[in-house]
Amino acid sequence: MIDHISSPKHNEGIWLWLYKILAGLLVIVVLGIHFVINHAVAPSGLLNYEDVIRYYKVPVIPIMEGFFLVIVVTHSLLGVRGIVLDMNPSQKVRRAADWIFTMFGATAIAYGIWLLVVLANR
Amino acid sequence: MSNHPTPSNFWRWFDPRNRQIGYWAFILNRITALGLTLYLLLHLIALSQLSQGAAAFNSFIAMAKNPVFKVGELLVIAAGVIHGLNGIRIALTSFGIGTRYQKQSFLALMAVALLILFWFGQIMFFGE
Amino acid sequence: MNVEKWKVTFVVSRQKNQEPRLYQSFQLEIDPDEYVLDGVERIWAFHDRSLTYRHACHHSTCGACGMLVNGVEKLTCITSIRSVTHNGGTLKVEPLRNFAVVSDLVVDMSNFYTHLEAAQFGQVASLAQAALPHDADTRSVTDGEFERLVDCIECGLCVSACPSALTSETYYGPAVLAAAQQAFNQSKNSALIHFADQHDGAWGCHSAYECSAVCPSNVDPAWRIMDLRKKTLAYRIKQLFRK
Amino acid sequence: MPDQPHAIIIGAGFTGCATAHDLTLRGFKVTVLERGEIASGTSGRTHGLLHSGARYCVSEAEAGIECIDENIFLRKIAKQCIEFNGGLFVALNEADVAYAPRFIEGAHACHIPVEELTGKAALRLEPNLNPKVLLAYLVPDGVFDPLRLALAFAASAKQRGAQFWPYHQVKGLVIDGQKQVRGVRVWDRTSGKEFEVRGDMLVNATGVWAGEIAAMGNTSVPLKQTPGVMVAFDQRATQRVINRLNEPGDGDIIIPQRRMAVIGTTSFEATDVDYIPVLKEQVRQMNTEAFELLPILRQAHMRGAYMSARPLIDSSEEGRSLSRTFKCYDHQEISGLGGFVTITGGKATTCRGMAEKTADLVCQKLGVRAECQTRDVVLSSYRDYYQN
Repeated sequence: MIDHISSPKHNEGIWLWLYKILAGLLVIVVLGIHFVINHAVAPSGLLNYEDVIRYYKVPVIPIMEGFFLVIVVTHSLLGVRGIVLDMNPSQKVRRAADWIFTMFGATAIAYGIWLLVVLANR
Repeated sequence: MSNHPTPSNFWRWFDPRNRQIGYWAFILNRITALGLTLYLLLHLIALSQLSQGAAAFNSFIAMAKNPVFKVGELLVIAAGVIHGLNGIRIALTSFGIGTRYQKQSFLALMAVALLILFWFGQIMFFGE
Repeated sequence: MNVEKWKVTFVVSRQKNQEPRLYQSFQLEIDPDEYVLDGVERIWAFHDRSLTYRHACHHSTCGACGMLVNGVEKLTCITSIRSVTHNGGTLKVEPLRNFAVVSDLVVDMSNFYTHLEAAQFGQVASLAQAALPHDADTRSVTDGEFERLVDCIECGLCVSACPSALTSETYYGPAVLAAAQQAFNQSKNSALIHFADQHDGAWGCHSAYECSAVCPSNVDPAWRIMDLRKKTLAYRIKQLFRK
Repeated sequence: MPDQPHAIIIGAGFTGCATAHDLTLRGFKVTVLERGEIASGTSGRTHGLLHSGARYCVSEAEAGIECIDENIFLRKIAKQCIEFNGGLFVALNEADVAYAPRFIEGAHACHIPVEELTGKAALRLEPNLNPKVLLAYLVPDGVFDPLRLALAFAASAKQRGAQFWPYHQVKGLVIDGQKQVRGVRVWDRTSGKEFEVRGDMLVNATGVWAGEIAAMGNTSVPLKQTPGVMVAFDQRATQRVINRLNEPGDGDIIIPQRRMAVIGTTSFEATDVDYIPVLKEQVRQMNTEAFELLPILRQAHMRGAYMSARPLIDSSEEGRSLSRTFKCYDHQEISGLGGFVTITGGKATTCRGMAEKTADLVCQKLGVRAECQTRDVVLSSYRDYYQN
């Protein structure tokens, strides 16, 4: 007998999956807004330092970019985690991978937000 | 190559031989997912130039204007558009919407993706 | 009566005692309206008695004879030779993928059957429950209450074609998830939601739709997996508000 | 005699699997040797009709009674793989109607419950019938999945310790100086190895191949190998089994199975039954007969055609009129060879009864006292066969 039938592995339940799908859809929405604003606020396309700094002076922009950062990073890491889960890793490998993904995601988000704060205050 | 399921078979995810449209969609989705994740990483690193002031960032942008970078950029846009449009399809079919028309919807969305890419290519290479 | 005969080279995967796979060719003169399984059986009967393959009903009700024919999953008992090769052509026969090979074309499906059993899937159901909602083929022929054997013949073609099943032996695979969907429709047993609600279950599917493409029996496993997702979501949301 | 007698069964068709189930219930150690997969011979290739017995009630009351008795047992113990929607015997012309009185009489004699219907009433039940239908009888026919029925018996036997060795072909018998069978020589087709299996009793349940095994012990079985063709169409045109109300003939039975309709069958004699090609002429003739019953099948798509060889007990008559009943042979009586019995003939529907008679004979020969229990023991899930 295979024991994983009697004890389901709760390595990806419905909520994480649903989050991944919704985050993906939100990425598309925010990316769309990003492009529109990008062209409205900074017609030249944010291709020099001064434009970027001016862009971040609009209060809603750092908030939107921060939100975008969070959903993009989590969506992509959950996706890569899904690929790792497809390889049927052992419990040990899975925990290690989860730890790496969490640390990586947290670092990326913290770093991104720090960058946003720095830019918004210039 | 093993006949029974094993992680080392992963390369066969990307083997489209004898498979149909839905499988092509799966392969494209997985490749673009991995590509975009890699890009996200590079993008975050590149943006650190912003924190180092005007000179650093502007010189980086100048470098990014050479054609090699532009092609790379177009690839990223392609990956984003394909992954995004196909993502909409997967999200909808996952909730049972249009599941029976997954082939048609994939082909239609990829046609849209091509149009969008032409538009981007036009702007990026001939726009200015 | 004149029977058309084709010269066809059957290239058959041979594998004994877990040794590496070899391909052996057999030249057959055969009526193209015979089925691929008939060709394999001819090889056993007239050329090589050591060839092993699974088969039973020869009319697509038992699901034993699934193989790869020219790289594509086929139920060989209903795949005519005419439909997969030409006169003077070759025909490659291999065991299903994503199962361990026992011998030649025979694969070990015990894991698959264990999962099907765990999905509490019965082979006999009422006409309405045996049919797909978007395919009313066998219903409404007559009035009254009838039962029939369900569409899934447990042949494993869908598992062979599934990319998620390539790398994970614990992934339930399309047939089992489709079975859970049907069992849930019948019993509304919430244990089946727990069964589906994990990466080895409904979330391990990556929507490649190959299962439905190769299914010889109108099960449409991909549609059923998506339906199972919807049902799981509905159940979990209801649970949230119940507490 | 050891504490637990060991029976070796050759053949994992219906009879072999059911006999394994019966003998394990009686406390035997059982080893089943099968040269192919479970039910890969005649058993797998039946059309899957769970006979009510009405087909044979006129020509052969004995077979009719066996069928109705076993029909009721199987519905109880093998419900998991049976569509039980009943069947109809349909009269399309005056000759068919003239057959009706004999049919009724036979059915009563075999205590098969039948219900008479007018043509109109029959059409209301099954609108796809030929509108010319004059008269019909409802009978308790059913349909089973062939492989799964065999597997269910095998699974039950396996759960009680029986060993199943598929892809193991018997190459010869091991016979001692007292003309007593002690075991068999087996060729494992998955590994190429040959070895011996020893037991207290050898049961030859190879059906249409029973003569080949018997010949290995220089003994024989009176058997005729009579194949017939079957065709599956991709439309479930009726819910009930449709039979022609007349003498058994070609294409006179149409069985709904899953989403198909399976037409059976023809009858001829063959000598080599390892490979029997489908004869197109027979298919055409049989289809013509069947389309009479269900004209709608003319538009249906042919899904598959296949041959299956019945093992019929030879009373030196022509194919169709051979006995549909089964026989259990003690080779001690035929040729003085001990420790060896053969079971053959019969129908899929009667496999449990065949197993009972065989196990009775095995017990009697070995002096084992044990009652048959298979009438009431519900079979294990067929999927359990694949669990180790």
